[in-house]
Amino acid sequence: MNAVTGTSARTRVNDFVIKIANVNGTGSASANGLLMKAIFRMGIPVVGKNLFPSNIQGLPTWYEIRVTGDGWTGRSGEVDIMVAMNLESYARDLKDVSPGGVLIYDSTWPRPSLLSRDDVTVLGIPLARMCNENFANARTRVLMKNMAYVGVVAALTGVDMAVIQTLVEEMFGAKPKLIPPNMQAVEMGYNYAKEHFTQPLAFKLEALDKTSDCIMIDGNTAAALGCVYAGASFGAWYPITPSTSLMDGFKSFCEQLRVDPETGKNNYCIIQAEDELSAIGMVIGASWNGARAFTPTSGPGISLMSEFIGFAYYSEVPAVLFDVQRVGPSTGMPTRTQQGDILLAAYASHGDTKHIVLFPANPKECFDFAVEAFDLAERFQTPVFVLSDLDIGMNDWMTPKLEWDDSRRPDRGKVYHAADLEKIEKFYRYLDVDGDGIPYRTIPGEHPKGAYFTRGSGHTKYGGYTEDSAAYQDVLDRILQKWKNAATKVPGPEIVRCGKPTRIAILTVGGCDGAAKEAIARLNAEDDLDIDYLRVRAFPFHPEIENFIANYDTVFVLEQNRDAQLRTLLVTETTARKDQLVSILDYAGMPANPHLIVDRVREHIASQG
Amino acid sequence: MNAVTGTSARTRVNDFVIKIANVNGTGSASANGLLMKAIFRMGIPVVGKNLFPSNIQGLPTWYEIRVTGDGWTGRSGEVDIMVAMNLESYARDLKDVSPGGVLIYDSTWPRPSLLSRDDVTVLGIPLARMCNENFANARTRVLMKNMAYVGVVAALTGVDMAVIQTLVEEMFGAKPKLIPPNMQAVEMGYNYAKEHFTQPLAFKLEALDKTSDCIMIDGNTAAALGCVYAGASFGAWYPITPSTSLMDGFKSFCEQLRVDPETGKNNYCIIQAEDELSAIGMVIGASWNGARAFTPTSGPGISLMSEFIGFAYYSEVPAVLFDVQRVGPSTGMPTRTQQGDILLAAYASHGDTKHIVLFPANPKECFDFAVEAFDLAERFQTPVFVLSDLDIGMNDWMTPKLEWDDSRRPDRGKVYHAADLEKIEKFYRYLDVDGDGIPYRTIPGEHPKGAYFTRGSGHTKYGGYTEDSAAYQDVLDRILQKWKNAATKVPGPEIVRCGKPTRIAILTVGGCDGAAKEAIARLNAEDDLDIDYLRVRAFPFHPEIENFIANYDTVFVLEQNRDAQLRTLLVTETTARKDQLVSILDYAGMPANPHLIVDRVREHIASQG
Amino acid sequence: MTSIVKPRIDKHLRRNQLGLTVRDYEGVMSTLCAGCGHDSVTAAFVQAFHEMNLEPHRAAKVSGIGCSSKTTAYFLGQSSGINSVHGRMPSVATGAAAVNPDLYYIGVSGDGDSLSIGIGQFAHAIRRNLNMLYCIENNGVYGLTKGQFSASADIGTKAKYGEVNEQPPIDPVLLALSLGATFVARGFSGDKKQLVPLMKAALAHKGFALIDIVSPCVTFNDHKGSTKSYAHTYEYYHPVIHADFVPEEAEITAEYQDGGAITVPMHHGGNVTLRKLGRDYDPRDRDQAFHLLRTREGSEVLTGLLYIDETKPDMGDMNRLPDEPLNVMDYSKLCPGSAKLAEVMKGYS
Amino acid sequence: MTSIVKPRIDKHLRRNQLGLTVRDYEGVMSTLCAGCGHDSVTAAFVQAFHEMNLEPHRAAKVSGIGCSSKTTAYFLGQSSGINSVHGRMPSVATGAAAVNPDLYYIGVSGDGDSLSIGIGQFAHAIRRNLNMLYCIENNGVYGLTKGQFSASADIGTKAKYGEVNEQPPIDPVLLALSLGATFVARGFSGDKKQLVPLMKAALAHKGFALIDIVSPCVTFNDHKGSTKSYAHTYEYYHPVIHADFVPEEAEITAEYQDGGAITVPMHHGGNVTLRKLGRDYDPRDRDQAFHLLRTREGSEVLTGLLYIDETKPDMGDMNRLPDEPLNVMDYSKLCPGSAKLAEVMKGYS
Ligand SMILES: Cc1ncc(C[n+]2csc(CCOP(=O)(O)OP(=O)(O)O)c2C)c(N)n1
Ligand SMILES: Cc1ncc(C[n+]2csc(CCOP(=O)(O)OP(=O)(O)O)c2C)c(N)n1
Ligand code: SF4
Ligand code: SF4
Ligand SMILES: [Mg+2]
Ligand SMILES: [Mg+2]
Repeated sequence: MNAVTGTSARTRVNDFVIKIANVNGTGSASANGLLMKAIFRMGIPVVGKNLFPSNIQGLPTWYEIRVTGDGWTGRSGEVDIMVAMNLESYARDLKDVSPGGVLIYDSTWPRPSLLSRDDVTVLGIPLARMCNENFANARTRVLMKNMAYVGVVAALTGVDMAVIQTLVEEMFGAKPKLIPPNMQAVEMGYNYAKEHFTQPLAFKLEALDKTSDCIMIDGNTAAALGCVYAGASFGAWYPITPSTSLMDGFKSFCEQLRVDPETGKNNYCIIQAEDELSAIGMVIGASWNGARAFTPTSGPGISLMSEFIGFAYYSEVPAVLFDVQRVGPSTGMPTRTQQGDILLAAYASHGDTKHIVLFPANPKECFDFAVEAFDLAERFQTPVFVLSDLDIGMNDWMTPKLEWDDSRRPDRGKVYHAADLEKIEKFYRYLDVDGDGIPYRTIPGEHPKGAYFTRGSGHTKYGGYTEDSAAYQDVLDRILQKWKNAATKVPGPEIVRCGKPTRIAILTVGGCDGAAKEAIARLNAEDDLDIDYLRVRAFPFHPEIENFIANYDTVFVLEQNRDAQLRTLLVTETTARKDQLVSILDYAGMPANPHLIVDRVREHIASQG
Repeated sequence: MNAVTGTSARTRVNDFVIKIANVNGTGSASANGLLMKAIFRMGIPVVGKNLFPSNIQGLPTWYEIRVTGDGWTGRSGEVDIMVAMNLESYARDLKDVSPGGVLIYDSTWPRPSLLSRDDVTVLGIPLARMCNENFANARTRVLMKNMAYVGVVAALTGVDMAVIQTLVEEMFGAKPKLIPPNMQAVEMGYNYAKEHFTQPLAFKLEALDKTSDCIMIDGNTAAALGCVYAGASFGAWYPITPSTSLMDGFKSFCEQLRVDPETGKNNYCIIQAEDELSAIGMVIGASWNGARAFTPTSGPGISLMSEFIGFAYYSEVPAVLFDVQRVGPSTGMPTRTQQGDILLAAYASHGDTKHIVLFPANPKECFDFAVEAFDLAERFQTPVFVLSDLDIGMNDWMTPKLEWDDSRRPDRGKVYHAADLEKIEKFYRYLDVDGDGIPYRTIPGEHPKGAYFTRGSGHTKYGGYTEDSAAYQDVLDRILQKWKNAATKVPGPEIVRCGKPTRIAILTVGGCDGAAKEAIARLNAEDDLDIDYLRVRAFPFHPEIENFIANYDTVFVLEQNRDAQLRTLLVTETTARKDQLVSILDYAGMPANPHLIVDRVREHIASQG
Repeated sequence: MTSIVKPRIDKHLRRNQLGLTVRDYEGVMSTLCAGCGHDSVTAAFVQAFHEMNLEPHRAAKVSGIGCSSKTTAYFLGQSSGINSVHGRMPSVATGAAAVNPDLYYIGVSGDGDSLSIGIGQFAHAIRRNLNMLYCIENNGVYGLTKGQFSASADIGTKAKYGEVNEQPPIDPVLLALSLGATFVARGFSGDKKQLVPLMKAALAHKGFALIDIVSPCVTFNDHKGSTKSYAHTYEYYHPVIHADFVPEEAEITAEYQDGGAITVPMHHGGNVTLRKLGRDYDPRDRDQAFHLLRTREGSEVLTGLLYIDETKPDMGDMNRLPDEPLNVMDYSKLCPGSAKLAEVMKGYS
Repeated sequence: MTSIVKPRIDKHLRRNQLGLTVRDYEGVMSTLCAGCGHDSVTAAFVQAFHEMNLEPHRAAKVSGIGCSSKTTAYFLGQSSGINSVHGRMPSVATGAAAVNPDLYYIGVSGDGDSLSIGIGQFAHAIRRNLNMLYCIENNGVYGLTKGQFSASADIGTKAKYGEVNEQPPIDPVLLALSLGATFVARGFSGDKKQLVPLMKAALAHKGFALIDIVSPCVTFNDHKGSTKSYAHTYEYYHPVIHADFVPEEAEITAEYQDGGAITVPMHHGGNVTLRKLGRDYDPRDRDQAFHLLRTREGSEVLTGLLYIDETKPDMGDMNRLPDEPLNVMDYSKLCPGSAKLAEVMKGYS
């Protein structure tokens, strides 16, 4: 019988990281999700990160569960308990464990003898052997091994087995026959650990009540729900990681919520296009015809859509594009995360073009901004980007329950319907009737007087073709004005002031939110630094952003790309001075963690004497 | 008999503008070119601008010939002699004449009586009638009308008829039968004017000797020659205005200079691709295989190529792209000029990407930079853009004769050939052997040891596939370093100092060159302002550019786009302070002229008190 | 040019059932070259729509880029239109038709627009059986960019400046057949008598109706040696099947009963009648269509309605679209409301 | 994974004329799912190249993106390769082949890569008769993005999670034929005995050689109801013509003389022999190929060399490319020198 001997003196309650190393295609993701959900159901906040390869079967994959009683939302960067199920990555995995941590491995086969660390507790459990003894079918054995290590971790950290039981029942609701073997596997691991390891681990779970108003959801699913609630009736797409699950989500919600119960017909239309050029073309066609339409994609898709994006911009057709960013350039690392398309989205297409871009930071904002994006696209008659990323889009985040206000109505922007057209003498598509830069549009086919011709070639404010300099410029200037006017209509920044006078701030965007806030807290606690915080939520920049920056000597601009793309936009589109803006760049493909931020801030402050 | 009565007192010698308004598809372009060439052959510098519609036949078209004894290279913006051959644009054309100017029209039919100006001399000549009387065939009549007005202008301004005779002979060298009727038409107009108009015009030509070392050539033709001399052996393209003539030129030069006299085989390959995505793919394939390859296109093409551009950047395949810019966004005005793709070219594609961009200002630089572009692309193993525009590319510019140094050899960059490979132990494609950020490449098929695998997905410095953060970042950081190192290897800026201490400068790019220099001269002469000058010729910015900017309080940044794209790059990529850089934006589609610059500089200086 | 106002002398023009004359089906003045085949196609459109009693504003015009694509501005001035980007009209039409299947979608494209840059979207619109009339104004060249060979140029065709094409042409008709198109026809801009009825039949078809129209480019591809010239087309022109649409209320007249006309009942009412001209050939038989096309290769310009299948589901059917178009569907039918959301949330708790 | 070193136990393996064993034709370890059809195709490539005595470094591998496109890393580890972007391999191959026609271009694509996003480039590579071996590893789904229907999914095919495809499939073989392809074959990853000889014949062909290979995706499209599953393919599998390459020096053996083999002499030497299997069919006759394909529709998976034409000019011929590849041509042949430039300048003075 192995005795667990932690090198760490004190027990860490509800504050540690479990990482599971496995081979993809072995069904481990659902077991890992189950483990995380169980902790969440115990009322303890969690952060989950699925680090998977761009491949279907056979390559290393990891799942990180951060248990964070304090409710941090970023990745921690530490590993306290490593479940090392993959022989191939075993050496790396052992190396990654933080001093004082624990490593659990399958002791069915001898583990590489050379690999070992004094400062890590290594626990072997014959998972494969136990599964082979208890289950007949080969695939079942593989699957059950995953459930077995869930049981082991449950025993060692104190996961409530009743919660696991409930979750397994929910999981196999449709196939109740699968419940007993799965519970058997969990219990097998649980019992083995209980029997063989006597001393408690240094890492313990204790039930809290901090998650009852929350859900665990990924950003793509939340965005899909946002599209449903925004009243989007048309979606076109071409599959691409990590955006695929957005359309999968939209489809399944529509099947559930949007099929006419009487006729069985669909109150939506989803088309899998032949490529991204076609997907955006379809969205433009549907929008032009008066429907709310969107396409989810990732970087390569945006590159391919560039020509059409300029068309929509110049001919003023609304369109909503979700760019769930992955690591670029080119094919890059399709299953890693980055914020590398910020500049592209802001200025996509040839010629002078500026777009509206929303930057959600978590699934809740994916939902909210999806809804917002359709309003903005129709209000400003222009393409609107929702710039999410793989981390937000594909990982399950703890987030407040999504809610809907039934009195909310979509803002369809300025549309002359039949009755309006009856009243006016003549309709001109690009005329700035109200002086706000936004012309009126009509729904093709609705009324003879509303007919107009849309083109991406030079046109006058009346909508006619032109090659005349002044007439051309008139329209192009108005379009810029319209974009500028959007600055106060897009979501304003999130600002968190530390409450003390300070000359330092951190400014960031999207999913860096949690890591930045945690870094600020640490720098306050450990270095006694007072730091204010701003998170950009949209482009064009809300005036509050430049007002905020004006108050600091140093604004650290934290973003996940190599080229400081957000900083470029800030420098270009606000009054901020360049010397105020100090970049912190974290672009290696992993969800942001506070370490790098803390280090960079310290370095910078030290360098300033 | 009409008497010519100029309202202007003094006669302007070799300094006026002739503008011809016509209908396109009537063959006027060659007549207009002939007129300009005749003046050029008289040793008098000229600037020609063809302002044509995006259509094949029937729409208004204009041709401007600026006679500039002082040798200015920009457009003047004035019209002194208007040849108003198009009834449809007659009203506009009359309005465009500068006070004191002359308007010539076809008096065969009565001219709109309401339209007339006191400050313009209007001369009617029954051109159509004369042609109908003298020529039988309908098409001939149309063509000869053009030659006839050439004769009229020749008589009124003093074009040397012997020069015209020579030019007509050269023009119809292949079809000598056409010489007599064409000369007949010219003389018809000439004689009519001489007979009917007694008093001399206020605008006169006097032969000079200022053009003998020069040629008249358009930038696309010059760039095509550059590709030939650079040793480019592969070109792929998809037709798009205004880049089409670049490949037409390359093709005809190759037919002339690159067909093996013995075998009749082509020492080049040109492929008309099915679209721009394919064109750039072919260029990448040919470059990857070791040939020098290029594609000419315009804005919409660059948008479509975006995905592949990122691939070439990240997998480090050389490629040369000519973007002959036209007015955007979208289809925009395909036959008007703009510098609207600067930002796009600099950062094209999703993810972190930065490119080398060259900015020629005239046909000579189109030639030089075409040659340079291939060297840079192969040296830095990356896509290189040559950013020309419609004005430079399609208009005939007076430019010094192109010359070639026979000792010049292409810089093919770092290539391990068979002999090199024999010497080394193992070849790794992405290894920074020399510490300059540039790895070695090989020619596929040349030697077994040189085989490697190229991909746009994450790779290590050894060339293997990776999803490892550190290995990925290592390569991406090196690529950035490589790009930065290019700053001192690209063409440096053109700097013209006024010779006096000053705190003001004008900074510009490309074809704005002439207008900027003329504006500086005028501001000096008229406002006593001392202004220094810098013209950016490449991106990444040569360090001289930021050193230059540092010396001024105000640097006017003149460019032809709405969104101050060059200024954005300067702010982002140099130490320039934003408050130093004052934009002058001229984006209505016409070649730059000094007026707007002079006005804006004055306004700014006035606003500063 | 939109600036030129056309003279309207329509007093004595025939009015259709809606009381409209052909003038009501015209658009702005053409800016194409005098004699361009595309202008004749425009005229045929005007006549066909007039005869079909189409309410002008119930049509939507879609096109790409090219001289051909410009023509959607020259007819149906009272319809909305969208002139998109080069080669991508089918996708725009797909999105538009998905959210409002009730309009008539009239697509105009060129051989460059559809067979080079746009061949992918063209192929996939066929595959989806998108309900639209899709005309390729096929002249074998890129007109607007001044005369390069297009992918429909035949082997041996001479360009205006002497170059000879060596690449095999892409025949949109054969391509469409091999991709499963449900209405495949070829016309000639010079034969309005054939073209107008074809257009009417195509409008009545539920699904993708392709009319490949040989439409000579007088400026760049009408010389000797060009197989897309007027002269060449007249010489090798061979009408195979005459098709016309007969509205429900009308009787199939004797004219059609001659020569053993075939009547195809159309999904939205009315019939398309098919009359054989010279060959024993049934355009409802895909095998025969293939056979005819591959045996004619190069020697004849076969025209008429070469294949029709009125039984296949169109894109709307395959997507189970509701009767009420999505673009006007009330928000209450689209938004499931807060209670449903609360229910959905349970799955994530 | 490049990190895994394969064990090399090749002492007893057969050596070809170059003294190489099959090991010399392998690449890095496959990362595909166990049982994936694509891995069998990779194995067939290895065998075919070995048997053809191909010098490994004289091949160039090109591909797009997808599980299928990944496989070019798994064979010919001693050849250069380029794994480009999704659907655009043909253009990269075109540029590469234009400047060095002397290498063997081996293209691997998927049904998503070639028939959806890449159908335009696929069509135009055929039209150019680009000299390459082009394999579509056709599984009816997007494997890498986890199981969406591709454009080759048959009507009625059931997806793993129940959805039924209603859109007509694009058959790359019929499409290639209608676009004038000069070598059109279909194989099955499960029948290496047929596939290897087909690959050898395709390599010997001068021009575009398509092999559409049914290559089941065990993870997302191998269930009941999928017409691209192993089970379905075995059941409806129908080899029509057996083709093999016989090098110049070898005699046409008796095996081939049985059953009335046809011998097609290849441009670069050697012969391709064609043996009929069960049907009276001549794959040199395009009409017959069309006929066979359109009559089989849906009922059989016809495999073998369905069409061959060795007489057509390839892209190199049409572009009059020189014997010396452009990529290694000396600069002195490319740069006309200063004197010529001075002459050219006269035209602009
Ligand atoms: C992306 C893009 N590439 C190129 C062009 C230039 N272009 C305009 S029309 C055209 C070809 C038109 O040919 P076709 O469709 O046959 O029309 P036609 O003019 O012959 O009627 C091209 C290449 C463009 N507008 N957009
Ligand atoms: C521009 C772009 N869009 C989408 C993707 C995502 N993607 C990768 S592979 C693939 C489909 C692959 O299908 P197929 O070619 O049939 O290959 P298989 O995996 O089935 O072998 C897609 C859509 C991508 N890589 N690039
Ligand atoms: S160029 Fe040709 S296609 Fe274009 S308008 Fe003229 S005749 Fe018609
Ligand atoms: S997902 Fe399908 S195609 Fe991809 S490797 Fe697995 S079995 Fe093969
Ligand atoms: Mg055409
Ligand atoms: Mg596939």
